[in-house]
Amino acid sequence: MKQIYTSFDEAVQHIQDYSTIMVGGFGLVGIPENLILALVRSNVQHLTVISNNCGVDDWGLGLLLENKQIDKMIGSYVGENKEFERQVIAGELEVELTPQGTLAERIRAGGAGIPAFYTPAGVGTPLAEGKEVRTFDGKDYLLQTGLKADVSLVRAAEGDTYGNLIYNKTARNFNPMMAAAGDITIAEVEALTEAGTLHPDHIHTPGIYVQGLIEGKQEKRIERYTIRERTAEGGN
Amino acid sequence: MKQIYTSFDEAVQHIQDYSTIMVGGFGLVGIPENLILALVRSNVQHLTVISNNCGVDDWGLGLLLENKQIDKMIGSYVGENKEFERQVIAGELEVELTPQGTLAERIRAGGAGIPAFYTPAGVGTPLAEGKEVRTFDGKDYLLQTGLKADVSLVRAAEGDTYGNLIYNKTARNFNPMMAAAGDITIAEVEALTEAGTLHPDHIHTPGIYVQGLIEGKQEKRIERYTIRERTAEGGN
Amino acid sequence: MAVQKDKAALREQIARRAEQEMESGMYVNLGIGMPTMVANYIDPDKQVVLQSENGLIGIGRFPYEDEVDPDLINAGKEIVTEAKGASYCDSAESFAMIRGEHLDLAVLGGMEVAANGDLANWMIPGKMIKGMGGAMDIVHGSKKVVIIMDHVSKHGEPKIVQECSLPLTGTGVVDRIITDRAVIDVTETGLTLVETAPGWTIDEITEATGAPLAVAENVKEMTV
Amino acid sequence: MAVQKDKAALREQIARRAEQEMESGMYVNLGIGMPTMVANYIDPDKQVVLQSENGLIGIGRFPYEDEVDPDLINAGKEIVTEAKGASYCDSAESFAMIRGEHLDLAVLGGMEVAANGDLANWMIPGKMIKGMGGAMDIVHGSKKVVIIMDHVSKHGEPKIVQECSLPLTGTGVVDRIITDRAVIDVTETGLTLVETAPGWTIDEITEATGAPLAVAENVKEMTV
Repeated sequence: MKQIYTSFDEAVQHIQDYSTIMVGGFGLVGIPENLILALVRSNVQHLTVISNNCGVDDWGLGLLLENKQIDKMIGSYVGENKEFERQVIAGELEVELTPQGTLAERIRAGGAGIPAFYTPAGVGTPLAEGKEVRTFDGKDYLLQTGLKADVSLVRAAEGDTYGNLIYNKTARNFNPMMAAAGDITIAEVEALTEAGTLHPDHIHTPGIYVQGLIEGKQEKRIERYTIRERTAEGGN
Repeated sequence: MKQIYTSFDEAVQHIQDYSTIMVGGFGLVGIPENLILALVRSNVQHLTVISNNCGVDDWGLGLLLENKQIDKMIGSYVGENKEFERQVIAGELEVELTPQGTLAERIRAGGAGIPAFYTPAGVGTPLAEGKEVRTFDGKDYLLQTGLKADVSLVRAAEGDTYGNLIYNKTARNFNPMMAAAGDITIAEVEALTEAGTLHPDHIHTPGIYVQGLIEGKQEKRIERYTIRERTAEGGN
Repeated sequence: MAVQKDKAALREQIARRAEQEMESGMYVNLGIGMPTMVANYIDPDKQVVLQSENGLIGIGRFPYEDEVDPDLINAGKEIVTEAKGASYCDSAESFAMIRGEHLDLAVLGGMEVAANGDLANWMIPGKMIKGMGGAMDIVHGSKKVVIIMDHVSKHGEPKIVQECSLPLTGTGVVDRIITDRAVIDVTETGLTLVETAPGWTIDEITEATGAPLAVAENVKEMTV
Repeated sequence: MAVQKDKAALREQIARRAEQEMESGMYVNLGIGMPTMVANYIDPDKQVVLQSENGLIGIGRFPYEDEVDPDLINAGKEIVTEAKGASYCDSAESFAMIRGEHLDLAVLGGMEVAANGDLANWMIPGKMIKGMGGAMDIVHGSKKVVIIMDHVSKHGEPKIVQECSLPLTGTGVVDRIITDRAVIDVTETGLTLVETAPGWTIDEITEATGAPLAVAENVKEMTV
């Protein structure tokens, strides 16, 4: 039923110069690693990228930055990346910072056909500049608009041939909303199965939101390897 | 961690005269049957009830109607109930009809701290009377406000002692949003287990939204018993 | 006047014609009543997913007695089964999906359709108002909205009109009307007859339609 | 001036005092940096659920090497484990939970807090802006917002001020400030000193505070 790709290069073919794309993930967790690598190889230019973060210098969206494929970045936190800073200071990269919860809700709104909503985040801050402020029940709120993308790239743990997706732990993050907010959504899944094998009550993203899938092995780099020693029993 | 009730009468004690309550379910599916029965016994009066439907004449919220406990009903479809019609015509019951998707989104907004949002449903219809119309990208939308409740009564298939809930099939419907939109949320669950037994990726309603739980056996009445005969093989 | 078919046969004809709107890969919402009947005629070679606004993506057939799960109903409150690859969601997500224009097609019933695509199908002034249910959301949320209904009322009055007299469900939302007599498209410039039902002439259809009706160059007879 | 404890000891003192804000049954968000440290001191007899805005309700301890799942991190991007009864959700639901005021407590870091509860903690003009992350949402979403920070800057300047000089994170959002020198409440009428840290007098604290400071009737020494 859905397009099942066997080549990552083919899977990103809908992304053209000047496309607006959403890329799932929080930090390096839940990012569609292989689709990003394919996008680097495609060398498409002038992208607007909507993603919570922008990868690190040598992994994730940082690779697109390094290759100078991004014109504009919409995210909530971009502090893990030296090349990002360099390009912003050099005026090569435009940034639109949005509070994380507002970003998540704007993306949800985009996929849900809600053109705009009111939220308290950012009232009285530099973020409110140029935005409508409105009072409901004595409290001030900012008007925020929905966000959509030409193509969304997401990653899931399991997917089926009908496009249904299940995420693992905190690798869910922005992926479900982005899947819904892309005109075309391509999912990179760790395990692709026949429709009918996933439990219908456990599916996080219904296949209606997904146009194409591809199976891929994940590297899953860890940013902060905070383990505890076996000897140090007890405590929290 | 959560209040675990053993008496349904005790579980509805937070609902007082003039309370606004939300009650989960679509038709008779996913309704908190025993909590509704307890509410009838409590005989609290002048309730505002937010629920997609209002039960049938002898079951579900229809029992509250019969007992004249409801002053105002906010829902999307109330056509299964003769006593409802009688009370409306007699001026005993106030009704606020809301498109079903708008109702679902208003409840979600209430629980999510969104005071208002724009939606296309109802533009140019009698529903738009008195509502703000606003154009985004050349299309008209209505402003709709979030809905909250003093107490939400929901039903789940499984629940744990931390308040986490899992719903079965289409019995999910309005329950998750209502769980989040109640100042106090009481869940009637078919099976109550110790925290840690539900799979964290399968939980539909995180326990943060739930203040009390009670285990109860469901009758699960069927409104339209549309079965097919074993002999009539094939077809759709 | 054309040869009368019985009511059931005409309803089946409309439902079968509506089925032709479906293509493999489509996600479709079928309204309550006659639209639900369309499910009975879906070509088994077409892979169509039926969405039910109460939170089921993938409505299956009616259950055998030993398959009945009271927790599993469609939006018409009939017990159903899951289709292969089905999933469940809550009502907010279900309507997010609808409002966000992820459905390819909605087939709904109608009381009146106007030349500009306005639809009235939820209330008759003076009668008890039962509620609009999901209709006001669904008409805004599908890439294509097809209304199926009788061409004229019980009293022989046109149900396709210049301007609706009944309270609206949505403005400018209808793309196509399928009736017992015709298939009519709502276009930028008004109504266009694209198919005639067996037994009906263009003139008879035009006469039974309460708004100007252009005739498509390639107008043809409905085949069902 | 009071006896100097080393920086690590002072941070631990602040974290331990912040822990006293928690009660059994609470849902708590801990900001990145020093607030995250508070988790290390939670009384095991308290049943506190830590929410992580990247979609985890129930942060557990750091994993042993053989427990590491790269898909499981907290908002500071540290790998963690699940606590008992944990659940996961997407980012929209996580912030719905935050914005909808379902959290009982948020403990965040601060650069400046004003007498009216304004908070600045996300950018310094002229320096690279890394982004506000979830802070602007979290300050609006918790029943109680506690800021933990040093009482004065590296240069000895008050960080508790009449009016913030830095761009704001939120206006009127702070309920309580816990520093190395004091616990101060933001009230309708301004700041009130409620606890003094060991080694600091009321006068010393007042002097190091850049806005008028009322002293609570029952002001007491912080016990940690």
